[in-house]
Amino acid sequence: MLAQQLVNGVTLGFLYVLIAVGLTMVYGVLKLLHFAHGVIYMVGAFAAMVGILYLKMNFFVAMLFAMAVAAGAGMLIEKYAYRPLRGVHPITTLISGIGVAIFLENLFQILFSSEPQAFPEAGIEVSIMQLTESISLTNVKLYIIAAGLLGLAFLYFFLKFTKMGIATQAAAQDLRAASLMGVNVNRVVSVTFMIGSALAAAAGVLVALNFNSLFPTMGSIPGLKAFCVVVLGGLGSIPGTVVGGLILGIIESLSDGFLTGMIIDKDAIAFVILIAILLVKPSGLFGQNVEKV
Amino acid sequence: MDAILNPYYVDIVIFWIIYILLGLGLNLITGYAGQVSLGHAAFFGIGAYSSAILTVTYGVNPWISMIVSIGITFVVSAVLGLPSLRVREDFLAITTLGLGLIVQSFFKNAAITGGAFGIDSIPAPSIFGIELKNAGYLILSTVVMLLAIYALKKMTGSRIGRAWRTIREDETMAQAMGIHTTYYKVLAFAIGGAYAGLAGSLFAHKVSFISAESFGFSVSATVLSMVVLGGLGSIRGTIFGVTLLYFLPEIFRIFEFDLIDPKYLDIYKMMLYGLLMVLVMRFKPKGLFGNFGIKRSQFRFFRKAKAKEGGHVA
Amino acid sequence: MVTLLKVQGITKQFGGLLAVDGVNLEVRQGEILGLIGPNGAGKTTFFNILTGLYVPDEGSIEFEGRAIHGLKPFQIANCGISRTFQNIRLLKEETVLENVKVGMFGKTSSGLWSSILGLKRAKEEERLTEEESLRILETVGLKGYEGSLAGSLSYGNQRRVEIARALVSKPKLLLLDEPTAGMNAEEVQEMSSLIRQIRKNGTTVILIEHNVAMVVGLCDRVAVLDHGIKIADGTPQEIVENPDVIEAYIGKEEMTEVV
Amino acid sequence: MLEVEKLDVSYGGIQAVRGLSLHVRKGEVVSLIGSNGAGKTTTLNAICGVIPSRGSIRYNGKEINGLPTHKIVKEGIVMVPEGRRVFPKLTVANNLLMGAYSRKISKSILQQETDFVYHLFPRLAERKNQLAGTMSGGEQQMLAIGRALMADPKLLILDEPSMGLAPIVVKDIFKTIREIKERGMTILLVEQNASMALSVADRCYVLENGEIRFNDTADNLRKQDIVKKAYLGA
Amino acid sequence: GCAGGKSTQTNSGKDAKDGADTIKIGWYGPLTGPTATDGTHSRDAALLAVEQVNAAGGINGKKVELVAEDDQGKPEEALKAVQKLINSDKVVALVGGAYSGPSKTVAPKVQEAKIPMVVAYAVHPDVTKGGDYVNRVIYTGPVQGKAMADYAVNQLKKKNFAVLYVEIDYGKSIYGAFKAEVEKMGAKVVIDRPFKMGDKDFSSILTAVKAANPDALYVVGYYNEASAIVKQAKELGISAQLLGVDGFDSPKYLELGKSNTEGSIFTTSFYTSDQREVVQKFVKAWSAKYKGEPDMLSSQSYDAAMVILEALKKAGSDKEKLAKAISETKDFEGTSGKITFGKDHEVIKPVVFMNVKDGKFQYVTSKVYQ
Ligand SMILES: Nc1ncnc2c1ncn2[C@@H]1O[C@H](COP(=O)(O)OP(=O)(O)OP(=O)(O)O)[C@@H](O)[C@H]1O
Ligand SMILES: Nc1ncnc2c1ncn2[C@@H]1O[C@H](COP(=O)(O)OP(=O)(O)OP(=O)(O)O)[C@@H](O)[C@H]1O
Ligand SMILES: [Mg+2]
Ligand SMILES: [Mg+2]
Repeated sequence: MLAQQLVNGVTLGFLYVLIAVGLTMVYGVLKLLHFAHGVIYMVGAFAAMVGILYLKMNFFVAMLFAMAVAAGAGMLIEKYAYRPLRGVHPITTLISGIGVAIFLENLFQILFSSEPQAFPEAGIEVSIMQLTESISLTNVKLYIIAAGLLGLAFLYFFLKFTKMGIATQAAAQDLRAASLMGVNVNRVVSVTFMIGSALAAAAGVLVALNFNSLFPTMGSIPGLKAFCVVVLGGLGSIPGTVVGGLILGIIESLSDGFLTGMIIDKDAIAFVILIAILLVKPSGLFGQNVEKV
Repeated sequence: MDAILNPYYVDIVIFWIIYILLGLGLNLITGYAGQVSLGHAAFFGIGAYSSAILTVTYGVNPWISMIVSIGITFVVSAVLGLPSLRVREDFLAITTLGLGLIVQSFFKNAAITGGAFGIDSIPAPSIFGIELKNAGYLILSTVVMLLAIYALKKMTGSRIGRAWRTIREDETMAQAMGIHTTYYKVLAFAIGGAYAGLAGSLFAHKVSFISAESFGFSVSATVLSMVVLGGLGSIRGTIFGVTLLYFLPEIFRIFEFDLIDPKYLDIYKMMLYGLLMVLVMRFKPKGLFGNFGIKRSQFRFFRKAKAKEGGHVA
Repeated sequence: MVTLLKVQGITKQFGGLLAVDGVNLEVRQGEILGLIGPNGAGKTTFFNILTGLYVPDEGSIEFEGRAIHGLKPFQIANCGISRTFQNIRLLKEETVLENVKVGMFGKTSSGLWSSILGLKRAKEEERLTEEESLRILETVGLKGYEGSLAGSLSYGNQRRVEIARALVSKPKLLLLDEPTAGMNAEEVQEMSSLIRQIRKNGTTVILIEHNVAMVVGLCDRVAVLDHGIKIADGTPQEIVENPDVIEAYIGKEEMTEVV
Repeated sequence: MLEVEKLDVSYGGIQAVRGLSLHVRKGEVVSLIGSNGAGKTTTLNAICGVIPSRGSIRYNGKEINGLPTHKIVKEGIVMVPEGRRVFPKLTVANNLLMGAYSRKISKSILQQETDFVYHLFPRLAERKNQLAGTMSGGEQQMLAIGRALMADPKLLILDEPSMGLAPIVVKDIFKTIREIKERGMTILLVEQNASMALSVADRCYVLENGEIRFNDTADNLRKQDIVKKAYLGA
Repeated sequence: GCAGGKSTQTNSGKDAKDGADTIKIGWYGPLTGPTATDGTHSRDAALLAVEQVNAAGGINGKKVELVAEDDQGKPEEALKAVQKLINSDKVVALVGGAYSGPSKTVAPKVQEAKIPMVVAYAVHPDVTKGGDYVNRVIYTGPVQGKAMADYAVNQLKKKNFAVLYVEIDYGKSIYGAFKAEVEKMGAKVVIDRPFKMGDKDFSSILTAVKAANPDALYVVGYYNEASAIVKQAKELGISAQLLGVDGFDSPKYLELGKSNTEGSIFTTSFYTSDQREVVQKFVKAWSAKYKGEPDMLSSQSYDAAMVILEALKKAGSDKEKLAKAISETKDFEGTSGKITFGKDHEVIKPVVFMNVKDGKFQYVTSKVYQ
């Protein structure tokens, strides 16, 4: 049973990683308290549903479509809700993001009702894979793990090796200096948002497929968990995101599997872990803390 | 007197006062001391549960339970605040959010809080044997609110207020200026928490039934929005922000709108709510009565500078 | 003269880098001590250690005979050591006066209750703080600026606010980290006389400066750091003639200009 | 090359620069001096489009007032800002890379230019992989200048490059400025160290209270009494 | 206080008398927030009931008007909503369309104001404890728990149960009664785990369940989580018989759980294929007005409103008489069964057992439990 629980934990962990990858871009790198990440994740899932149901796309086209829609949504949110707030206290971004989240969640309730819906048939059948006699896994979960790894690899490459990636970090640290280097700061931030949002959408689609359900408020808890993962790992650290997600997933699985009569439930445990780790390592597992006086 | 006052309107005002108290406490923590908190509902809940447990389980007089629960939240907020304050400042939003979830989860599972069943039949305080209801409770809440506002004004105008503002802007510098930053941060958490505890106590005795659902993240987020909308670091702002966001939904209840499909009325209401938050932030980023400094943030670009008259002689 | 500050074997390492390496230093009551050295020599780090912002890896610091290493920054500040920052750190959105008042924090003591209840003592203290701050602002040449927002001042004037804030508590020891950075020659002279004035009022000063002429003209004694190591310590004249110092810091041609 | 006419800048109602006009010819080193708060930084910021201003700023005949900063940089105007503003959490090497952001150049040229900067400031070469934010003030100043050079500026604007630098480094930096000048780069320099400034500058503007008090060639100014007293410390 | 109670009473008493040509009935429940769907269905059902009565000529010539208020699923909002309904709208009776927390909060106030209320689907035992003005048309949690225990042990011959219950009073109270009953009958619960509404991933809990090797898995919760649980249970290869509660009773359960729901058995009070006339009429009217099929909550709310309307016909709008008439409801043909209120103001009606067969809900059997 322990082995199966670990497998559960790892898959759950990668699910968190997948959701958190996009947030690593916006929150981890740009340091933007982007509370609407969960909403974009939801928008992505619905876009895929619309794509499959109404535009008759196949699953992979729908996935790309969802990523494109989410990228657009992310860009618009950044442009209209966050950009005017640059230079003001970050908390305003937080509030604006909460506002966007409330707005979109309710808009989607009008468009699609607040009821959970099944993810449309898209030719992806869930099949069960028996790893050993007592350990099993589904193919969709494998896709999630693969997508998580892929997203991370992409992010790593972008931040480490592309000029745009480095410019993103520079802009996050000093907008004015970045623009004095010839960086079109607005564009860089926009692109970062688009990538982050597209990744969120990919997560939304896969998770909706995995659980066969999507609904307008589906993003709120995953959004919070993603924050948890990003902070736990240390802002903007890619190994941190993986380790953070896995820690969360495994501990949640094990506590679900072996502990009963807990005074604190699963979602809260994630935060107990988070706070405990931050107390020991205030900048997160892989975060660096540089402040020179 | 109760006959004259429609209990519905009285209740509206009482819950408004409760939100103002919550807002004032949060404004102290976030607006004055600069410690972003997304877990304010936890302290609200601790106040409510303390009052409820003391009166229902231990049969303590409601007046005493109210006072004791302020004390309890003061201490508990300080203790709970401590670990969150040790972490990096930009993580505070997340750790306090977590703190809120942990505390709520405790309410939901612990035996002493009645677990999933909550606590009911919480008595209201009484004077000369008469239970304070509608009007009486209204007067009590109003007096409490005025005292709270007065105390906050005095505190923030003093040297302690100065210490808080310095910490808010630059902790390292504050330390070098001789300010015991941890102490003052914890103090802000404790006092802000006590305000929330007071609000919780008023809430419990008013509603008479409490359960964990009333103290969730959405309350924290709503109060934070109210405070930020009104303007961090401004008492007037808090009152205004609370009033705006609190009465917006209430207006939908008081007046009837024929124009929109009633089926979606409540959803439109929430959309408007969200939109309003975005718009106010966009056009008045410092809040409607904002007084909160531009933080040494990474995103300082076009700073709109305002200088008071009488400066620039050079 | 009485020893005010005694630093022994202070060492601080960042990663593999020894930023301050076994520095011994004695500062006497009432003197102006210059601290010079190439960029990255560890001067600011040394200040950060003195004020408790960094904890030294090794070594001890005694201030007025009392060990202060390991104390928290605010405790050290309240012992009577105040400082300015090389990278200006002001409350940019508050007035100049408010900024200076912050410096008085350790000198006042009224608590929560006396503030809430509006006790006389709290009011009295507040009045005193205000008076003192205005007086100091005049001393540093910022009279008339008290109502301006600190962030709206020019660089040089912001430095003056920093100094005023450090001075207002009448510290026993004042640490100035490049106070004249960004000032022109005339202003440097004003700053020199201001520092002399400060010393006259009984405050001991340690001054980090790159303006060698000013250091020579102002300081009683100069210590030189290089790569975290104290390479020289003596009168200004000895220092500027020390070949190591010339080599590491001043440069041969500049010597002629300075002397 | 650069012509500024009737420049006005105000911060929320307070005018920091009034009707300022100046010009810089190709290949010249022009210096701006003035006491604290005179408006030097403000002027430079206005030229780079960092703060909005009224008046005309022409660069090679083209009006650039109103263009966003990054476009101005693409035109070849590059500034080393006051207070250095290096990217604290990027390594030294990446800071330099950012300097070359708007240029499309091959890896080998990039390497060459980086090596040139390392040659100018060997300290930077030693600290290639250190995060810029942990460097000492002077080291950061070197990095800021190096970073600007990486952008291959046509017009280099320096705001107090010697601030916080050890004398020996100041000397180096002015030597470098002279070197770049000799290579034909145009430089607009704000500097408190007036004697140094006058030693490299061809011409000089003296600013007071947001206005040009007078301007002249460096040689002539050196002889003026007011300048001597106020800026040369004599 | 005495002063408050009295004056309110006279006040509203007077108003009701000169209340012109309409009779107002109040409804409160969640129209926004996480449980908005349920609340909306409940309100729609109450509205349907009122419209049907009006279409049939109203009550003694007077039209009935339903005033609905959102409680956002929060106790304090419910309090305000009910205060408004009572004091501003002067309703003569209330349909409680909210979950337990809000219902529990307002019940004492309603009792105090002496306004009759019929609770549609809140199951917390305390809701009706306050006095004689509050009745409930749904049986409390323990009834369902007992019923399922009886059926599972005696009919299905199951011995080892795994129980997953939602961590709110609904889940806890049903599970509590189930466990007691099962143990009384000599069977046992081998593993139990709480879960939260909104949980999605149950793989770890289910792995533990699988290890305990039960012969039946009783899920006490709503269709959302239930459908996820059946799906993931199948994916983990759990073959135990799935048992459930009325929270399953929604077409969504089938939609989200897909073929994994096949064979699950649950208790409820209402099923659309019930051939009784009331039910068929209700189903028809509902699909005509709102599309789709009504669910259990809609049926409960419809019945709650109908019980009030029926009593209004008999007793008129005097609140005291009305309350009495409601409490005396006997063998009323509701969509959720024949409704009778017991002494404790709780409903007595049969518990219905349903299963899923060929992707559809099917009636199995029904039985009255007390
Ligand atoms: N952000 C701002 N907001 C308001 N006023 C400002 C701002 N920045 C500068 N000022 C004002 O504009 C005037 C010119 O400032 P500027 O920074 O250009 O001076 P400077 O010549 O560069 O001085 P320094 O040598 O000290 O750097 C000053 O009076 C200053 O107070
Ligand atoms: N927090 C830190 N982390 C890593 N390295 C640091 C840190 N603080 C300082 N350093 C390094 O320690 C050395 C000394 O720095 P310090 O700031 O003390 O120099 P300084 O003597 O003040 O130089 P300057 O005259 O240029 O200001 C520098 O090489 C710097 O890079
Ligand atoms: Mg230094
Ligand atoms: Mg300047």
